[in-house]
Amino acid sequence: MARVVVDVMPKPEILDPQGQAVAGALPRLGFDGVTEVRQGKHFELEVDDSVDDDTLAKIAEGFLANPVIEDWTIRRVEQ
Amino acid sequence: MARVVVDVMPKPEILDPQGQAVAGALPRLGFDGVTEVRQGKHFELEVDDSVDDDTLAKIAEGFLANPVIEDWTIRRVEQ
Amino acid sequence: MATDTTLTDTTARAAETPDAPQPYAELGLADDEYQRIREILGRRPTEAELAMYSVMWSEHCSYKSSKRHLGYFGDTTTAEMREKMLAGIGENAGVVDVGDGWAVTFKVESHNHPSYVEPYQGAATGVGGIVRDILAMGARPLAVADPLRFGPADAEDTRRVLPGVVAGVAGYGNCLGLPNVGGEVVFDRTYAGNPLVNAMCVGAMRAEDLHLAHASGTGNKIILFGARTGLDGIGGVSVLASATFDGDESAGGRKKLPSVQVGDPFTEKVLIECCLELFAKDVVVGIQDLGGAGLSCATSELAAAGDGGMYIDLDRVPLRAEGMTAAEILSSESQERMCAVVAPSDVDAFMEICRKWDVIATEIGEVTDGANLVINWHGETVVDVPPRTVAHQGPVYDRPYARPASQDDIQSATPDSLTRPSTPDELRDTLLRLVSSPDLASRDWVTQQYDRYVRGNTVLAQPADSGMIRVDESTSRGVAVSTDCNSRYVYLDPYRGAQLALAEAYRNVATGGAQPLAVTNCLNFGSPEDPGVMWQFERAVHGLADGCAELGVPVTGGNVSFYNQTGDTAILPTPVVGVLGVIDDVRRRIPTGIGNEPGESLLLLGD
Amino acid sequence: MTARIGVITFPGTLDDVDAARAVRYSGAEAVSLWHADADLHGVDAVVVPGGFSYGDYLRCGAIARFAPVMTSVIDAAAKGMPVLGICNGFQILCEAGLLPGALVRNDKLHFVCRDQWLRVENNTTAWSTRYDSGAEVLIPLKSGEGSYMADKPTLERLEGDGRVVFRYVGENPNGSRSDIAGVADERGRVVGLMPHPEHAIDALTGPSDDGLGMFYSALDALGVAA
Ligand SMILES: Nc1ncnc2c1ncn2[C@@H]1O[C@H](COP(=O)(O)OP(=O)(O)O)[C@@H](O)[C@H]1O
Repeated sequence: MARVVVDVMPKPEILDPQGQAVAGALPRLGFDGVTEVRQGKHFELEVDDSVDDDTLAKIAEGFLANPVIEDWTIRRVEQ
Repeated sequence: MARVVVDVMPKPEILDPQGQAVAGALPRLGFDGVTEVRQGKHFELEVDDSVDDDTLAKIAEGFLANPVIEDWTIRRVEQ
Repeated sequence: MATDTTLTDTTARAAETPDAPQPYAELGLADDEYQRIREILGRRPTEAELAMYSVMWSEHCSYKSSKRHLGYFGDTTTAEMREKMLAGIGENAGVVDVGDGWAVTFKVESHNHPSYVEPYQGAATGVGGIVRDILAMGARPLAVADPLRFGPADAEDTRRVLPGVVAGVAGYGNCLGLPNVGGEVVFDRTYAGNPLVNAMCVGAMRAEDLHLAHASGTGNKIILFGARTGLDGIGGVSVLASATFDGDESAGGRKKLPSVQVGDPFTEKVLIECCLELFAKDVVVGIQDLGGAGLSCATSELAAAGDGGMYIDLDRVPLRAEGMTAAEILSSESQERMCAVVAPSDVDAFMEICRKWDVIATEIGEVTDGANLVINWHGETVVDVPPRTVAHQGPVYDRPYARPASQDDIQSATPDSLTRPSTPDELRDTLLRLVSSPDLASRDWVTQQYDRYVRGNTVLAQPADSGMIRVDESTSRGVAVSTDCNSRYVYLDPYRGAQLALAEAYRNVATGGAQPLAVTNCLNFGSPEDPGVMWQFERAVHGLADGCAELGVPVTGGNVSFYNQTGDTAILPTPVVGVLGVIDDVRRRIPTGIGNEPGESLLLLGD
Repeated sequence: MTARIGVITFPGTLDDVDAARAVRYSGAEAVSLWHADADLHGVDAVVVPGGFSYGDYLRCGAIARFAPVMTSVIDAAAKGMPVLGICNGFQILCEAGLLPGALVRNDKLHFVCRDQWLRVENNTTAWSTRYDSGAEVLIPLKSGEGSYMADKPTLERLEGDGRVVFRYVGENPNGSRSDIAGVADERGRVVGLMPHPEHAIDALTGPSDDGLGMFYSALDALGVAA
């Protein structure tokens, strides 16, 4: 068994209203110094050792992310 | 300037219908071997060097996450 | 990354380099269209001008294939039909006098192709766009409806498109606070690679508050407000940066620009409230929403509708991306933006209201006493054009149309040739097939995702035949809308089929208790370059117009969407007809359904 | 004396006009309160209405709870002012710590708009005295993140203290723990619920007028006759 983390983020050129809302709110809450925020999704998967990187890439590209507007990264983490 | 990543995940005891939906769909799409999926949020912040770890923790705990239902982690990443 | 400013294609540079090759064909302009632009300007267009003309002269913006036929709506509208019409075809949306000093505006728009590429965002921004159209008339948007067409319910791709589209309509409309009061869900295999996502919006205002898009009054300021401008939806225009001066590869790295736009309904909600306060404080001379062709469209249409010229300083446009070129800024389809013309003495009050709502507002230019729309970038002129040539004097085509030979076969296949159930078992089978058909199934899965209650004025919504909204709480005056089209009828006989669509929408409004007053449409067809499709279009327009004349209700506006086809296969011709009615007291509405009370009599009207 | 009930508008609030109408229907005066203004303008009670404050980006209610007006609402609630949070308003009150628990994504992942039967479990709060205990009322529910979540000890405390005010009847529409639709604070002055009583004030525009009872109850709690 391995733990795999997939992060899915809006592409840099794509509008990110959620990140904007967070960035806009921080100064009002008294937190200065955060100049940009982007918000995406974070998936943690428990996978059998039989699942190879290729398959994981297919899962990320074809299902967890919407490649029209999102980028994704995969990493396996030690447990 | 530093890039800070904050991951926010539903607490283990909290139902995660989004993660469950993903886990349930994967076998139907022909992907076997993924035994569990949890879905949370991934934030990427650009912060001034003046912002210390304490402040970041306050931002995560008091704002980005709802500690009633969510856990969070922070890491600074090299750029 | 940033484009070298020494390469900015200014009008001066264009005059000096008349023979520089330009990628007009890639931008969708025909040879003669490009030549016409050169004639109008007396030189080659700059990159920015080429971007403007190419998008404004596109089928979508210029109606070049349909214009000739759409004129028939005007030809058949009598003075009597026009009586209650305060604004008609040519404005952002039609406006009708519904009594008691109230004016109601309504329109349907298509967002078909974007919804196929990215169903959620395509549908969401479709709703956002039509709502801004209504807002630009000076009205408060009251309700939306969504006529939808998908491929077969069990097709693989429908499983991607349908949930995404419905979630997008819901996600945007619900967050905007507009009740969803109607629509359609229809399945047919011809929509498999080309779903139809049409969105209707209805709005109301006091008749005297009607705002038409125009920019008059030398010295009046042009204010851009709402979201920042980014690289949204300008995939096509990126050929300019790389092709004209075969720029360096770093510019070429932008080639894969997104042609999708992402909607931000929260920004739009705030923009609506901000606009309504601006109207109420009377600080707006003219206003225009930024839709399909972005600033190109807004500036050229505002200037063309005024009596002078216009100057725009493009450097002042608040941007979301770095290194955008003038052409990209002009073509960007970033959502949730509006452009207003404001008297200098009102600018402070205007800005104050925008600050209250946290809406970014920037003075980007002014109305001039010149004749041209002049746009500067980095201190140099990149656009200097007669605005009407961009906005209204696009090419008009007289496309050939002909009744397809196959039409005879289609029509000769009458129901008589169908086998009929003759045994109880066959009858049972037929009934089961009917009740299990997606076309007759409950629409709850869709409509449950839509808020039909917000604002507390919804009198009728699903499962009623028409949506009905109370406009005035003190008098209980209200309006009703319905959209309909059975495209199989239209396929069989486009003339009669369009009339049947009209009759159905008209009946749906009438059965709720409202008096039908006006008609809008969204004419979804295949390629206008196919004479058979053009024939369907011409027949449908005539059928609809003649039907309207017979019923005495005018067509106040509409939308044409061509090129709805997969390969050579066109969709079923789908002229969605929207009918608007008025009811002077919504408490007298007639809810759909029978058997509410024991002892009701059932009467059949008609034959 | 006419009671004055404040209705807060945040950027993105949608059901403020509806809540104000419901307040008027009950015979009270509706006073609109602006998120950026900490002054409650002398109101006797506050309604935090539904909608998508700040687009519900980040989390529903997460940004709105920091608005200046909420600081005043929190102070006033501590002194016993009746506060009603509807839908997004419920989410804001939870985020602000005035009510326990949190609201998460519906279990079926879709926004749900439907007429929903609720059972009145506690008719002693400031917003529920006009109902009979155990009465069933029909109120529209419309939300995408309406599933009520709290940890076990909190749920046990809520049940034990009778702080579950409304419960869904029939099929649970969103996965809410123990079918909870609405809860109250310890004193029964602050109440939050996902369904929309302001959409059930007139059979013309809603499925019933069952929602009016909540507003009448507040008038009773304030000691003014309606
Ligand atoms: N996409 C949609 N959006 C909103 N309402 C819809 C949609 N599709 C159908 N409806 C509504 O659901 C109800 C039933 O639809 P339908 O079965 O198509 O009715 P009918 O066959 O009587 O036209 C109608 O009130 C209709 O307006």
